[in-house]
Amino acid sequence: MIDKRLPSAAEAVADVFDGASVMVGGFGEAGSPVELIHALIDQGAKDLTVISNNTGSGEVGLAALLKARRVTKVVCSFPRTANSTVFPELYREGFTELELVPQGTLAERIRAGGAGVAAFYTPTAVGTPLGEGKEVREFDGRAHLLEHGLTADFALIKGRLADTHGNVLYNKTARNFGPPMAMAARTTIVQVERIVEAGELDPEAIVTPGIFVERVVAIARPAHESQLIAAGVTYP
Amino acid sequence: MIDKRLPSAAEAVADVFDGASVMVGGFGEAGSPVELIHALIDQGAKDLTVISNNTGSGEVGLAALLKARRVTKVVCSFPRTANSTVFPELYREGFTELELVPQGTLAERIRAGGAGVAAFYTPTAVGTPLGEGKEVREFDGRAHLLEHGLTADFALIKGRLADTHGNVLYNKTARNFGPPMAMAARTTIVQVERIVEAGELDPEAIVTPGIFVERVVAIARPAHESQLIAAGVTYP
Amino acid sequence: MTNNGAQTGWSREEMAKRLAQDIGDGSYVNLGIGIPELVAKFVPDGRTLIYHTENGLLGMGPSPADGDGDPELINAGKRQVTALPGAAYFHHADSFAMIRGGHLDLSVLGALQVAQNGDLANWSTGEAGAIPAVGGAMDLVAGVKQVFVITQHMTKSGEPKLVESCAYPLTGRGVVDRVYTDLAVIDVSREGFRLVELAPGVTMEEVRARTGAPVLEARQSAGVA
Amino acid sequence: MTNNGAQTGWSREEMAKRLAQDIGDGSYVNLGIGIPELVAKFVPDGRTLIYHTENGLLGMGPSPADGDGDPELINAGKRQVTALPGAAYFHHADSFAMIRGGHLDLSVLGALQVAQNGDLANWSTGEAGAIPAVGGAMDLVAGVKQVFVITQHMTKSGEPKLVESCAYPLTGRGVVDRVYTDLAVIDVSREGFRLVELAPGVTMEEVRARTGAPVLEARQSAGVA
Repeated sequence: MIDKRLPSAAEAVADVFDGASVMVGGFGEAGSPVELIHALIDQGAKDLTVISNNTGSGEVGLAALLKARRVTKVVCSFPRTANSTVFPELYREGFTELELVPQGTLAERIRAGGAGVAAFYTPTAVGTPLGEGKEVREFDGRAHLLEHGLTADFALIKGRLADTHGNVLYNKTARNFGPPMAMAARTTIVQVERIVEAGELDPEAIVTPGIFVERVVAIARPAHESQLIAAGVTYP
Repeated sequence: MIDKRLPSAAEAVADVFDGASVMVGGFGEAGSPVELIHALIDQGAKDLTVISNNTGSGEVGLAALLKARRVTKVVCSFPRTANSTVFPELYREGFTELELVPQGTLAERIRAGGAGVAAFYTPTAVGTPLGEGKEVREFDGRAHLLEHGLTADFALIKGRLADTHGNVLYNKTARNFGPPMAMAARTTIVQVERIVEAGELDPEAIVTPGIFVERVVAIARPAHESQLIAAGVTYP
Repeated sequence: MTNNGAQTGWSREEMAKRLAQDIGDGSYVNLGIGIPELVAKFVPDGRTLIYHTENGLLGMGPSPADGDGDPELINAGKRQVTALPGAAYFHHADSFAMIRGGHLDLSVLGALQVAQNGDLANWSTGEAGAIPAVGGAMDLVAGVKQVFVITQHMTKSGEPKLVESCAYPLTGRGVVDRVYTDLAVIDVSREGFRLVELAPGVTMEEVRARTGAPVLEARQSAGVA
Repeated sequence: MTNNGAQTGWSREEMAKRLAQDIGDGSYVNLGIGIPELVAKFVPDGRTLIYHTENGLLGMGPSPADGDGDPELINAGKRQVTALPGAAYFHHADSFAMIRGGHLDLSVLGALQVAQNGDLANWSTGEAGAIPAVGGAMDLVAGVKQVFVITQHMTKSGEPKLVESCAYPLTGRGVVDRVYTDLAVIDVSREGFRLVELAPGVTMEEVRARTGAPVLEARQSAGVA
C-alpha cells in the first residue's frame, strides 16, 4: 500500500535541516508553494540555500522566508521584484549571497541534476559576465559554456491535483519549475488542492510521475501572493 | 491560419533526400510509424542514416526499409530481433554501418540535440567497450563520458491524436522516443489516427507541443508490425 | 527633427507596427516585456503568429477581461494572460529547450545598447550596488533563430543606444539581427549597421547624428526580412 | 550436490522468491528480461512494489488476459503487459532520467559473468561476427541505486559465472551489489564475494568449488539487505 500523503504542511517539512538546499517552485506567484514555505518558516530551519527563479513578493511566502533570515544563499535568475525590498536589503547587507544564473540554464541545470547528467555544454551566456570563469569549449565552431547539474536536499512544489502514489498535475503556467525540481531533489514535497486515490488520474496525462515525489499534502485553498499582499498580510 | 496537415504519407515524406538522417520512433513495434516508413520506401531516398532504438521485425516497416538497401548507417541500442535477419545480413555484408549506443544515452543524446545542448557528461558505459575512445572526466569523484547531442534532418513518428497546430498525444508505451525525436529533427512528421481542430485538445495534457512538429498525417487504422508479419506480409 | 509640423519619427505603437510587418505567417514568437509586447497588437490581417512565453505556454493570448484572469496563467512579465485554441502548457526545462534548441523563429527584445557587431546589452547597467537580474534574456538571444530589438534610438539623456561597442554588460555576442527604433529600421549586417528604412520625416543625416557608430546606406534590395 | 534425495539448490522460481524477500515495501524496481521477470510473482504479502519498464511506464502490471492486450502496451522485453492503478506513461528521455538520476531503488538483471569487484558482463560474449546489442543495461547498472544479479551459478558448459575478473565485455564496473544463484546468495563486498546464504543442501565447499574467485564466510549479521 503506497500512500505518500502527509496530514499537514508542518509534518511535510519537519525534517528540513539547518544548511539544507531547498528548491522552491514557482515563477512569480504562479506555482509558489506559499503554505509549504510558511510551514518552513514556522519549523525554523536556517542557513538554507534556496534555488528558485525569483525571490518573492511583499513579505509573504519566499520573501517572508528570506526576511526571517533563514536563507544565506539564493540561486536565481531574477531576484528583483517590483514590490519587495526584502532580498535587496539582505543582499546589500551581505547576509544572503546570490548566484545569478540565466533562466534557461537554471532550468536545464536542475533537469540535469535530476537526470543524472553531471554537466552539459550550452551556448547561453558565452561572452557575458555570467560566463566569466567558466570553461568554454567549441562544438561545430560555436562556443559553449560548461554548466553543472543541480540537485537539492528538498523541493517545495505546488501542484493542482495528486494521487496517493505522488503522481502530480499542475495548473496552467504554475507548472513552470515544478517538474524539473521534483526530479532533482532527494525529498520532493508537493502541495496540491486535492489528493485522489491511485487510479483516478489518467496515466497518459500525468506530468510528474510519482517516482519523483516523496510527500504530498492537501492544501485545499492555497493563497496567492498577490491576494495576501493586497490584504496587507505579512508572515509570520 | 495554421494547418500542418498533409493529405497523405507520400506527400509528407516527399522531400526526404538521399543521404538524409532520419530519426524513426518506436520501441519494438510500439510506436513504429509503419505507414510513413512504407511511404519512404516508395519515395526512394537512399543512403539514409537511421536513428532508432531497434532495426525492425520481419520484412515490414523499418526492416523493409533496410531490406530495400536504403540505409547505410543505423544509430541504435538494440539491433537484434528474434524474427528478422535483415539487419544482421546487411551488417555482416558491410552495407549498413552500426553505431551502437546505450539506450538511455541514445534517448538523452536525442533530447540534448533538440534542446540545444551540444554535449553532456553521463556515467553510463564508463569502462565498457562502448566508452572506448570517448572523453572521460570526473565529477564528484565519479567518472563520466562526454556524449554529443544528436539532431536529424527528419523524424518519422507515430502518435495517436493531433490537432492542426501539430500538438500530439500518444498511445501508452508507444510514446517512447517520439517526444525527444520530435524536438531533435529539423522536419518532424507525425502520423496519427485522427487530427482534430486546434482547441479540441486539453492544453494541460499535450505531450508534444506543436512547435516541434512540422507535418501531421492521418492514418486512421495504422498497421502493427506483428499483425503484418503474422499475415505473411512483406513490403513492398 | 522638426519638419514643418509633419510627422517625424515613429511612436512606440508605430515602431511595433513596423516590426510586426516583418514577421511571417505561422511564426513562433517570443515577445519581451515592455515595447516588444505591443507588437502583438499590430500583426497584419491574414497572419497568425503563435506566442511563446518562457514560463511555460505556447499559444498565449491577450490579457483576460477584468475578473476572468487566473493568477496562475501569466506571461514572463508576470501579467495575467489567456491561452488560445491550440495552446499547450509545459515545464521550464522544456520551455527553454524550445528556446535554446532553435525552435522559436523570432525573439523581440528591448535594449540598453546594441553594438554594430550585433552585441546586445539589455539586462544590467553594471551599476554598483544594483541587484543583478537576468531572467531568460541570455537564453533567448543565444537560441532563437532571429533576434529583433525594438527600442528608442537614444536614451532619455540623449546618448545613442546603437554604438560601436557596448559599455554595459553583455546579454550576448553578435546576436542582434535587426533594430527598430523611433527613427529607423536598421540591420546589423556583416559590415555593421545598415539602414533598411527611415521613419517619416527623418533623414539619414539625423539617424547618423544620433547613432554611435557608422550607418551604411540602405541596399537597393533592402526591405522586409 | 546429491544429498540423500533431499533438495539441493534452488530452482529458478526459488531463486526469484529468495530475491523477492530482499525488496522493501514501496520500492521502485526494474526487472530485466528472463529470470528477473519471475521476481514479480513472489513478492511477499503486504509489500507493494512499483515496476518501471524503461520503454515508458511506471506501475506496470502482469500480462493481459488473452485478447485483452494492446500491442502498444509492452515491456522492455516487448511482451504485452498491463498498467496498474497509479500508473504513468512518459517518454524515453524521462524514463532514462529516472534510471540515470538514481530514482529507481533496484535493478534486477541476468549475467554472463560477475567479477569479485562487482564488474558485470551481461550484454555480449564478444564473439566475432555477432550483432552487438546493448539496450538499457549499461544505463541501469550506472544509475539505479542497487543492482541485484539473478543467474545460474555456472554456465551450461560448467564454467563459473562468478569470477575474478570478467572475460566478456563489461556492462559496468563495480556495479553489482548482490548475486542470487541456484546455489547461494552472495554479496559483492569491498573484500570480494561474501556468502549471505546457502541454498538447501548446498555446502560452502560446493559453492567455492563452483566459483571462480574466493568466497568469504557469511558475516554473523548478514541477512536481508
